[in-house]
Amino acid sequence: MTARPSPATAGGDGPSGRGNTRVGVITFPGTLDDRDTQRAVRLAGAEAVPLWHRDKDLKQVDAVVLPGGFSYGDYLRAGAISRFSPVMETVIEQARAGMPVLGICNGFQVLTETHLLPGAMLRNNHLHFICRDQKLRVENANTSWTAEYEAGQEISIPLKNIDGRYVADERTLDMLEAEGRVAFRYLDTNPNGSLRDIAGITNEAGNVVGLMPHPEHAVEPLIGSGRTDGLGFFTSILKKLVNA
Amino acid sequence: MARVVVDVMLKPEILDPQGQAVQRALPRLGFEGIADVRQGKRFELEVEGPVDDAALARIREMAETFLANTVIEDFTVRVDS
Amino acid sequence: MARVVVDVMLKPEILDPQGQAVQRALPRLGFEGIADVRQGKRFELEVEGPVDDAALARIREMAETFLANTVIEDFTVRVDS
Amino acid sequence: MTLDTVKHATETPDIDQPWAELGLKQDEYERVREILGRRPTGAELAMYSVMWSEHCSYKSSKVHLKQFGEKAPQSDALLVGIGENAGVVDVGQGYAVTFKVESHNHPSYVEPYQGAATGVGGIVRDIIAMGARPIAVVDPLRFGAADHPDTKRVLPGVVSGIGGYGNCLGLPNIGGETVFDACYQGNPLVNAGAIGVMRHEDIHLAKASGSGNKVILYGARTGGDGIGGASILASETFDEAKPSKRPAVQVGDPFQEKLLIECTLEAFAEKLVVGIQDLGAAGLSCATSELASNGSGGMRVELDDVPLRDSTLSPEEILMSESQERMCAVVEPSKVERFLAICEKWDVTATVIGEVTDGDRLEIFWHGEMIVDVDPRTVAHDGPVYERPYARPAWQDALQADDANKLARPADADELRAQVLRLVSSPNQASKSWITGQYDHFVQGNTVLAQPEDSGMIRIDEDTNLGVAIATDGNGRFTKLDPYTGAQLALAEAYRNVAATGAKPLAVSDCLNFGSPEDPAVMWQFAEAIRGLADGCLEMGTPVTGGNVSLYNQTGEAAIHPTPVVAVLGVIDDISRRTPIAFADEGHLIYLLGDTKEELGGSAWSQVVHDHLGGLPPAVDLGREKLLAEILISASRDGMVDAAHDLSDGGLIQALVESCLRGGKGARIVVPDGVDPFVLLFSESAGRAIVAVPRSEELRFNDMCGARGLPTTRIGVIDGTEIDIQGQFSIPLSELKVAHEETIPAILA
Ligand SMILES: Nc1ncnc2c1ncn2[C@@H]1O[C@H](COP(=O)(O)OP(=O)(O)O)[C@@H](O)[C@H]1O
Ligand SMILES: [Mg+2]
Repeated sequence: MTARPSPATAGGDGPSGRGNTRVGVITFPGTLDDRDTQRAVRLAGAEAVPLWHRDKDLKQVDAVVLPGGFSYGDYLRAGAISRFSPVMETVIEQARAGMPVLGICNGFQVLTETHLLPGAMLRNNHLHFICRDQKLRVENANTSWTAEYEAGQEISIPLKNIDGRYVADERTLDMLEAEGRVAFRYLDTNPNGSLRDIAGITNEAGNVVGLMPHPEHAVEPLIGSGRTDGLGFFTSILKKLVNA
Repeated sequence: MARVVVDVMLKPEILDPQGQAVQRALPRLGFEGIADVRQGKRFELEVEGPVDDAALARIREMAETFLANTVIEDFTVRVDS
Repeated sequence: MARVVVDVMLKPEILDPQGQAVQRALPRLGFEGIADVRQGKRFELEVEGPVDDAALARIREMAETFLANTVIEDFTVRVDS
Repeated sequence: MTLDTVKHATETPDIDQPWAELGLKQDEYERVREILGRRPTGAELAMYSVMWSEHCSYKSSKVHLKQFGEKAPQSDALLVGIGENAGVVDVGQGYAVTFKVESHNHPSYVEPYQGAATGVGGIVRDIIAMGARPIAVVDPLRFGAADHPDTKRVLPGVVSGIGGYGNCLGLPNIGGETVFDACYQGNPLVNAGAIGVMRHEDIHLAKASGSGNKVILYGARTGGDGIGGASILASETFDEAKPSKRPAVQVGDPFQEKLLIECTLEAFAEKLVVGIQDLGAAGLSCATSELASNGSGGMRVELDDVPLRDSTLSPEEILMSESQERMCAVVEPSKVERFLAICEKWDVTATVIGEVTDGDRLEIFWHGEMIVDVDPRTVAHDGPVYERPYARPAWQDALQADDANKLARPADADELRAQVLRLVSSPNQASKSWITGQYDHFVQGNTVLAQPEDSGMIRIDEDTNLGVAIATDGNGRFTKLDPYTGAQLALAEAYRNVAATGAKPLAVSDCLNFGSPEDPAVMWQFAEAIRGLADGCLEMGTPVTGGNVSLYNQTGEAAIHPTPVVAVLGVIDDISRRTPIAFADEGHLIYLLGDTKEELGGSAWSQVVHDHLGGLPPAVDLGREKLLAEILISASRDGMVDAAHDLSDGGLIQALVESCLRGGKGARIVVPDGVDPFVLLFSESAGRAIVAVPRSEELRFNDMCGARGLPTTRIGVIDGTEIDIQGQFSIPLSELKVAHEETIPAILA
């Protein structure tokens, strides 16, 4: 009996015909979930390429993940210092050109600080760090990172943060709703006071996605929450790239 | 060396649970008569060289792009006397 | 209503990791000439009634026992003008 | 003021020195003078005073602690034993695991957040100093009464400090304890433990060898924090009235520590490090004297090269500073450049501050003048040793005679039911999820089990599924009633918790929290507890690999309950065989393993219902504990049970409630003929566990237990949505859930 799920079949040739799909995982000083994210990428059948915050070069990856953690200790504001790292210059440029970018937790905070995604993340309304399995609804299954899910599908993946309260002004929120850019919503209870129960959003083009919960911690049946609901993020990207 | 202070506060329309938690605790500690509490950040910058208009303009830019996130926060810059 | 501001800063001898992280980032963002950064908290209190000496004394006590931990922090209290 | 150089000290033998203020006793100061053949310089005095403090020298405890070595069981698993930063255990497949528990009690009372945070930081540096990557933390905690106002200040601060630091480091928190008792009022216990993993060949030791090798200080800059903390903090009772003796509290920087971990591991991976030491209590005094005395030669240090946060620090202060997040490495000259480059990559400040010499002296210079010239062994290892007097306290007999088995028991089934609800909602028995929900237990992606399971479990190899488990336990009430037995019960419980999850217990670490060693009664408790633990470890075959002693946990004359916290580390070959506590499958049979006797002394029931502490603690039978563990491990490996939960405080009913709530299923329990339901539910006899056995496995399971002589009782079945004690009462899970889960949030809200 093996504990690991077999690699998803969606792997194989990358879009550029270089063989495996290459997914970059950025490490900032203080990033914590980079190894976990690399593991999730591998389990999905792609090649994980470590990227270092000081290098502008993205090593010809097909997609990039900004993992969770406390980059620069979350000092000043979560994501505020990392946003100015050299690697982000290239990420911003490539994201605007359509490269799939996923920001998880701290990565999401970095994406809002760069304004690739609107809004901001604030201290949870109860002021505590919170770690638990969280139920979500996938609202938008057309992004680069959600294609493996059905719109309306309910999934459970771990949530762990202290600065997870999503805020934006009413106009922005209305726009996100109207354009279907709320990608994930918290179900059952809102864990942190995020406006309109928003757990994650996407940019207009659907290639840049950010969310607070951690799909990379729900990819193996024996580990963490014991669910594999998060694997779809990493297999979605393969599907999207292969079909592109 | 001159000191410049940058105060960063959440915009009034944004919920400030830290300030609220402080305010809620006050009566329990026997402090009455505080109608509202907001909690923000204070930065003390030690500036090399003269704090002239040019320097202040630079610090204002620093506050705008870095020390504060103007999506959610307001800031003020002043020379400490 | 009058506003009283309480500033709470880490004592000078105490490590301020936040201020340090900000200071180290500044040159990378192109801001030179800042010799030191300390980050602290700013509380804005809306006070009901007159802010007389008695009220200020009470707020000072509140700062001493609650808003600041005087083992590691100093504070100042002032009426906002 | 003239600089107090070695030369100056020789020329001015009669100057008054503040040895008493620094915590040295008269005879200790005389001893220093004798060792040096002159008066110490100020810098030397600083070093001796911090290194000879109770905290660093173990002067009161040494004579007893040596039993852990003398009585150590033969164990092939032990790779590095007592005396190093942390012990190291072989867990197979070429992997070694290091683990240790330490206290940060007093600082956490003064400044709960930072005290607890820096406690986590300190223990994690011990783990990296062994060459290991830290993989998890645990936090055994003790607080004053749950409803005492100060608990509301201390507990939330401690919990957010442990979470704030550990979460930011990326270390999953996989276990701990939270106990409330008025005896800890003013003396909360904040113990923090960490585990690390490495390959055998990567084990590193704290020693400076190889003349010409460079000594590199890296990490945070040195500031004025914690100066004098090490000696004054640990050698005097904390006393609010004397602000000058207030330990300076340090502020932790977990981000800096995360960088320290990554850059240290990268340097290890490139084989750049000859020896390494973390800077904890006693800072540079400790690191330089220990590195030098454990190595082959001497050491020369240029104190001017230490990067400072505060340029006004004196050399004495630099030597005593306890600034956090610093490490010291010994590196061959040809590798220094590469080492510094790795530090630069991680934005970590690193400076060569000295080198290993072929002499045998530790020489420290300031502005070109020698201010320290000592034999490092006399600083690090030849501290004073006290044979403190100890005596069984006069009150011990009366305490033991006050038999809890004679307390009034519930008159009928209704009262029994009401007491069950009181028990499971009492602060000590209530769910701790308000606390553990603030700790990241997913990070690193290898967590197999975490709270509220019996032990935390981490996968260490993705290809083979090898894993390790850890549990910590300690019962101050039992230990107060009988220190020898209490310590063994702590060992037995932690051992049982590890086995209940399917892992094989291998080794022990401990954190011994006691009152003042100057009180003969406390010293007797301490001596008895160590004797009990050492004897117990010998019998169980689990060596003590290291630990920590925290004394002076008392306010005035009142000492805390003697609280030895025992951590047991285990290994599991295949994590897919781990056993959780949850009763999740309806129809599976519930078996009670072990014997239940009428043992209520020190029990949760006696505390909750009668606010009583007296009598004798439950008897210990370590042979039985081993047998029970073997059965639990075999049953897990061979798939005979799908849930197991050890019985400890709160007895059978507490375990049933936890397993049912965790699995979301009820249980129908039949009280066996001739058994008193009250005793069955509330007794805290040791050596017991409950398991869920699928019907298809019942025969095989019974055969195994029968063949090996372990008594078992089939007590019921997993079924329905309530806990139904047949013929007595039933309580819906929904009601139990409220009782169990709402207590702690309500207290702290
Ligand atoms: N402070 C804490 N930190 C982490 N885990 C904790 C803490 N307090 C309790 N726990 C966890 O909660 C669960 C129940 O604790 P407890 O009742 O003390 O266990 P035990 O069965 O060993 O007595 C265990 O998984 C324990 O590790
Ligand atoms: Mg247990």
